[in-house]
Amino acid sequence: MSLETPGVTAVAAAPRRAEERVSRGLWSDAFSRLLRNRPALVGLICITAFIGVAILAPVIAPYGPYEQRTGGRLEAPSAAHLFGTDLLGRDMFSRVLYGAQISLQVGVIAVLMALVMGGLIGALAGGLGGWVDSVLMRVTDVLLAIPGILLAIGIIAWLDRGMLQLMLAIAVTYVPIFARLLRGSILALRESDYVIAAGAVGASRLRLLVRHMLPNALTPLIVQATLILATAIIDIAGLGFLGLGPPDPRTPEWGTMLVDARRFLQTAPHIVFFVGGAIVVSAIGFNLLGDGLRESLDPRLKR
Amino acid sequence: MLKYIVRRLLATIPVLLGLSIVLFAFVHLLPGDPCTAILGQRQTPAACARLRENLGLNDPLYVQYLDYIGGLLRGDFGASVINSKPFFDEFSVRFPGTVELTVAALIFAVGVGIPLGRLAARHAQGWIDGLVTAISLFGISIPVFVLGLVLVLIFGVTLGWLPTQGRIEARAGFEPTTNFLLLDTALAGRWDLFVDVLRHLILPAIALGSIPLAIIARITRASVIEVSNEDYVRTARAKGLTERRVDDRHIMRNAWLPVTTVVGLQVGGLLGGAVLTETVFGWNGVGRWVVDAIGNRDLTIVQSTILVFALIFLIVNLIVDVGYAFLNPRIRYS
Amino acid sequence: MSLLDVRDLIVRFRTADGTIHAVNGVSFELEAGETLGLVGESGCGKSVTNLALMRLLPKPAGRIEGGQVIFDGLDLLTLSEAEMRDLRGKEIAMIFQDPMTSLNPVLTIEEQLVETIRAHRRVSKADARRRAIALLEMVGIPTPEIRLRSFPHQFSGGMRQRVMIAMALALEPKLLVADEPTTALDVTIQAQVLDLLGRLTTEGGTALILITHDLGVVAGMTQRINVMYAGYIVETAPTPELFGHPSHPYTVGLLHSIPKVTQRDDEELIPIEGRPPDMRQAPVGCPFASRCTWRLEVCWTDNPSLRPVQAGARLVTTGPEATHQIACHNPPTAEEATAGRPVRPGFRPAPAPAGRMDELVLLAEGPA
Amino acid sequence: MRPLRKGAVLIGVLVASAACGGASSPSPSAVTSPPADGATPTPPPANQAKAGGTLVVALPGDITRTDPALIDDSNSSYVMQQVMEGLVALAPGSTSEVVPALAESWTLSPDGKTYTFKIRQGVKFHDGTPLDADAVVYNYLRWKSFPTELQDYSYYAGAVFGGYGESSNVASVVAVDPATVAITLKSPSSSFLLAQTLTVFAISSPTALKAGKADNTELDISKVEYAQGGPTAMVGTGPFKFKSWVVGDNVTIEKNPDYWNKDATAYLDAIVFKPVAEEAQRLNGLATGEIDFAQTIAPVDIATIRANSELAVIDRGESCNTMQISINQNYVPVNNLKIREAIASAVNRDYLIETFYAGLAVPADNWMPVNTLYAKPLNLPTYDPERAKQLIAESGETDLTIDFYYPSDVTRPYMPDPKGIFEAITSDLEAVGLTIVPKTETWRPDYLDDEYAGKFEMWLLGWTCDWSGPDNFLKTAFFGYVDGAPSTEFAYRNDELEKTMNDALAATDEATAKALWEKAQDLIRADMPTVPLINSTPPAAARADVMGFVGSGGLNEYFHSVWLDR
Repeated sequence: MSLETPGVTAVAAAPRRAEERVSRGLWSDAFSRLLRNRPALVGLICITAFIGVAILAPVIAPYGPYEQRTGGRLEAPSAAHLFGTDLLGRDMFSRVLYGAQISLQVGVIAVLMALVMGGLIGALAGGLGGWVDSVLMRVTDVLLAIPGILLAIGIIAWLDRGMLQLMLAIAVTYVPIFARLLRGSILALRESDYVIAAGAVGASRLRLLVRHMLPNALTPLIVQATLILATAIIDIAGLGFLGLGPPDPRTPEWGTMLVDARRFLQTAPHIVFFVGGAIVVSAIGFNLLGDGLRESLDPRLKR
Repeated sequence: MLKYIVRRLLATIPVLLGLSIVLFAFVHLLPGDPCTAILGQRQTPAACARLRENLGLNDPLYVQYLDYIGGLLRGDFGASVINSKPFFDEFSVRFPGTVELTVAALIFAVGVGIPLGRLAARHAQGWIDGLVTAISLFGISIPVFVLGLVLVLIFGVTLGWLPTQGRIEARAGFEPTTNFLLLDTALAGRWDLFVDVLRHLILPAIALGSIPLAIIARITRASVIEVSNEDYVRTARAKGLTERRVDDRHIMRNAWLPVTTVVGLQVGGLLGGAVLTETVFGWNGVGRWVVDAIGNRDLTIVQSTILVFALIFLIVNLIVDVGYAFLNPRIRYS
Repeated sequence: MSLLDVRDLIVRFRTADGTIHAVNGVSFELEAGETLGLVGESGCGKSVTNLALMRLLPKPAGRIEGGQVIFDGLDLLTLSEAEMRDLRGKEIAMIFQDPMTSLNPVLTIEEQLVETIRAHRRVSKADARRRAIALLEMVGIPTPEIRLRSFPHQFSGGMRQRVMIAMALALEPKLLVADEPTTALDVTIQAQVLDLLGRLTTEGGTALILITHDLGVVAGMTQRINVMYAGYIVETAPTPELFGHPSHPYTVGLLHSIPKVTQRDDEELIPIEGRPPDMRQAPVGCPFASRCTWRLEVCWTDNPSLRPVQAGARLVTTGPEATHQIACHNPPTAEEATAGRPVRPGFRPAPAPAGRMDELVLLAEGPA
Repeated sequence: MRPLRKGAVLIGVLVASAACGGASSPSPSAVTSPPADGATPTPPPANQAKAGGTLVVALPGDITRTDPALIDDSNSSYVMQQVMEGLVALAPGSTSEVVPALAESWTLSPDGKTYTFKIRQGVKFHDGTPLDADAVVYNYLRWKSFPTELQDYSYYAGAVFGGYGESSNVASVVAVDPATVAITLKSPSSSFLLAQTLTVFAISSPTALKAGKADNTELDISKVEYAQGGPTAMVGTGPFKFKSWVVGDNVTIEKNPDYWNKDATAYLDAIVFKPVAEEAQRLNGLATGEIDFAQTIAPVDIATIRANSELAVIDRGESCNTMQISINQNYVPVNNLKIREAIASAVNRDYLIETFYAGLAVPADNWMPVNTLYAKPLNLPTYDPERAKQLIAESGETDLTIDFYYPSDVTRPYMPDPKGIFEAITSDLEAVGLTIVPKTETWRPDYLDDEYAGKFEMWLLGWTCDWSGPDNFLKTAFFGYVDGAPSTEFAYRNDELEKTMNDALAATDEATAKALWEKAQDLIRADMPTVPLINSTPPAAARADVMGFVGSGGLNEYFHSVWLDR
């Protein structure tokens, strides 16, 4: 004898309004929420700038990334060279811009690789269960036990330096995170009413997984991927800093540039400042965006 | 409780096994001829034969693996390919440096991160909260090596307040015994050097601790806010307890639980970050050693370092989990 | 002078989504030893009212923006935090809905009981412990010496609520607020717990405010009932009077939406259509208007205040003789109250003005 | 570091031997100087020198072992030359002048085969063991008879002695009397005496060697305590004695108050050598005072150091190195002389010197520095991109793609910033139409191994002299045949050159030697097998109150004369 659920008595009234909600869709709904989230908006702006700069680097940059003697050695910032120049007289502004290209390219591909590998492991583990699950989860445990950067270092030591190796090394360190995340969502979804219902009407296991569970498990994956992009940018720079970055020394990779910049910490501290700043700003962007996405996509956080 | 610990221990075994297989493959399944891959052109027939013998490369793979495991169980972690020194000879000299650094960073991260998180939670949505959120955002977004360089430039080179490299004033000529310099200087009664060691620790610990600090502050804030909204906190207030008592006894006792787990997980990140921090600060630890070893393609050193770091990570998290169980009566009494 | 006198209490919540008008000028009184029921749908402000008088509103969102709460001659809203703390648990105690979550999971029952006692009385731990054992015995927990050392999760739900009651009564408070004390419990346990609660408050002369959405609970337990809707008290009457002569459309609706064991054929089960108003908007007109089948045009624009049902009756605010009051422009007649709908010939609920949601129309036009 | 590579054969007759070393003795003028003075002042008189204090020296890397016979790197050697002494030494500041050390004097038999050393008397090792002929013999026989297991680590002994045991060129080492040692070679080698100045031939206390399992019975080098920094490691006779080695952190040596040479007793109480791999860290450490003396600094930091009145740059005087673009003629198109000439014309050496060497270098006009004995100007091509383009056009080569290597993780005295230099050169080469594929490997072991094995087409490398003589550059470092055939490294075949150089080494009179060495230079110039770029003088830096240091282009520098003005 409960009065507590007026909604139940009002079922008949509900549909129209509910329809309105649904028609706006999960994504546009999330997007509008995202736009109302001020930090996330800042993140979105950072990221848009970052991606824009990466894509438009050839247009914006006043000089080519390899072009030497565009100015003097280790010049301080000026109108001609917004971020100053390095030892070889290369325009640091242009190099930082092109650096965004490298970071974005390596970062995105690495995270996609991790997403695919981790997703596959997670889907198999969560979808099939049983011994497959146990084995795959132990594999992720092993990967998790090795500190990320050491794992990446080890992989590069094993495979030698190279762009592809770099991406792979970064990717592998994130595989367990995605695998666990997807597995977790799938396990939760497996118990959900609609999946059970779909199973009851005879949908195959694969169909259940692909049609019913994956789309619903996607949201946390996207949030996580955004957050991990921030980490990936930092990790790429870290490997570059350790001298394990792209094999071509001229590549304007931020970490590699920092190694050079570091030598002039006293003479030309602005180089460390600008290169480091670029890393920090893009990482902050992805972090803010990731947090914002989480807040706007996670229905539990709806207020 | 005991059952829980045993179950937790048993669960570690397959991970250890997997780890050993991965690391075994790391050296024994190198692409190409192992002699060339490991020794490069230094290979003389004699050196190559020695290497093959040392690694047992002439045996079938499973025998090699069993030998490797057998060696590990006997405490034989292999020797440097470059100078034949047993792994632990040099590791034992370098490891204390890494331990001091990571522990200092962890203390910094926990010691500052938790109060910051509590502060933010208490003033949730206010400007203090915003500031803490900004700090932690910055903390997770700034790489250790960038922060390290900036700290060196400001507090070392420009202001001259703190040393920029190494673990102890070289001039002092202090002869360590255990290489845990804080311990050694204290045991020797050299409190001046003890302070000096602490001063050397400050900048690297801040650089290394910044990411965990940010993460810990975030999780503490979230956890405290979540617990603060729990009914039993309202109950505690309704009983007329002082705010302090509500905070310490009712909120923190519960908020600790997720925080401990996260702190445990930070150990992996700290050990990894130590590699970069030690490079920036010329810190004589395992991290810098392993970077050098990779430069030298001294794969057994890399292999065993990864193994030891992974073991530490597993052990720390085992301890944390047991501690968690101990803190949490729902697990303790089930 | 009454034990508790709440006057024009206004509580708002400032949230990211706007201001929530949780309590909009609530007044009521309570005598020592009296038992008052506070009934309404969830979100109607009944719990908030009581958290407000304990000054335990969630910070920083919840704020008391007006009114007075006089308890035992003290204006609670002007007390310092320390003075208020002294009152909590000692003079006014609370029991919450969910005994599963209202006890701290990492502390033993003993710790939680003893700290309550020692927060207000200078007694030794041993004395406090003896008192705790006596309290557990009082609420009917077997082998209390042993159970003291247990953690909450080692108790059943009913047992936990008994512990909560013991804790609330530990210092023999003058007022006990029980917020949905049995909602989370098994039906079979509910009666036991209610019985215990009733017995102990009566024996100790403790006044009781029983907050519930369950009319069945208040019927047997309380002397007087306040019906709340959207942050207003819409009807107040002694319990028998309220059940006998429900006079507000909402109360009528409530009574008709419950199946009764003694259901007569002419008493059909009529659900209350629609849902409570959006509390983020400052109310215009009667908050119940959009769901009300008795509404007049004026209901859309003017929010009626609480008035005696019998015009000109002497206003008694406490006790079994309290005046029956309602806040309604067009109260149902006794006949309509029995029928559960307007039976006046030709009466149609006034249509909603432009821009106002009309839950009744929605229903009428909705898919049959 | 003396990066003698495997197979680089030291044996050969050096005409410009110690006896007539005056010809090219570099001036030992490098001392610390406050920058304000500008000019290099003379070292202050010894009576002003203050005794005491601890000096912190930053080295580019850690030492590898503590047994002088089992090292082949410059960091170990730099530390050990403060502690250990051989029979003979290079004069401070010199790269070719042999002076007595533990041998008071020596004679060479007329057949050129037997060296007779008069051992200094009254000298005691740091462990109290007296130095006598037996002790010297013990050391020499140990080196001669290193077991196979240790031979990998004793490169110099094998190279200088021409093998081990029976196959060694050293026939016998005998104690004639307690103060006399006679070393007899199977065939004459005039480089033998100069080679004895290398730190690897320092004499250790036999007592310590035996106690430290360094008596050729322990075959596992990791268990040879004398080599692994055990308590009794590095026991020599020098002005400093070994105190401790914390791997990766520091090597500490302290004053030997009982040093036999009372004129060269150390002023300092102790020296702490710290491995500081990063140049930036060395600079920071100097600025904060954590480091007193940096053995090598990046020339680009000179401006910063000069701007700091508390610091001083130390110029090491004359160059004893050459940096070059190495080329392997097994590869197309670099096997084409016109391409090599084009490369030589394409590189802007002045820009490199200005950018990376802060002016402390000169463009190389030879494969050895100008001050080397018999070196003559060769009029190598200077920067002329137009000429380079024209040569490339004339070459007829269609595939102009070149794999070009640089070492990723080191700095060398002749190459302070390999990556930067590589980037600048690459840009120059691309400007004239060559297609460069950038490649990199880590210095040890990959880079040195792979370039030597002939895996590189074109790469950056240089040579710091062991001593200043044409053989050390032209033959040992670069173009001498290995086992009678062109080296796998350069794949450069010129039989006439090989014969000329061998004849020059065998020549008995100076005029012939000069003529032959000049002919050799002309032969090399004609073929342009590699492209020499720069001769540099690697700078050191110190706190301004570090006094009395004498620098040397070959890094044979001794700290007993150093004192602190604080």
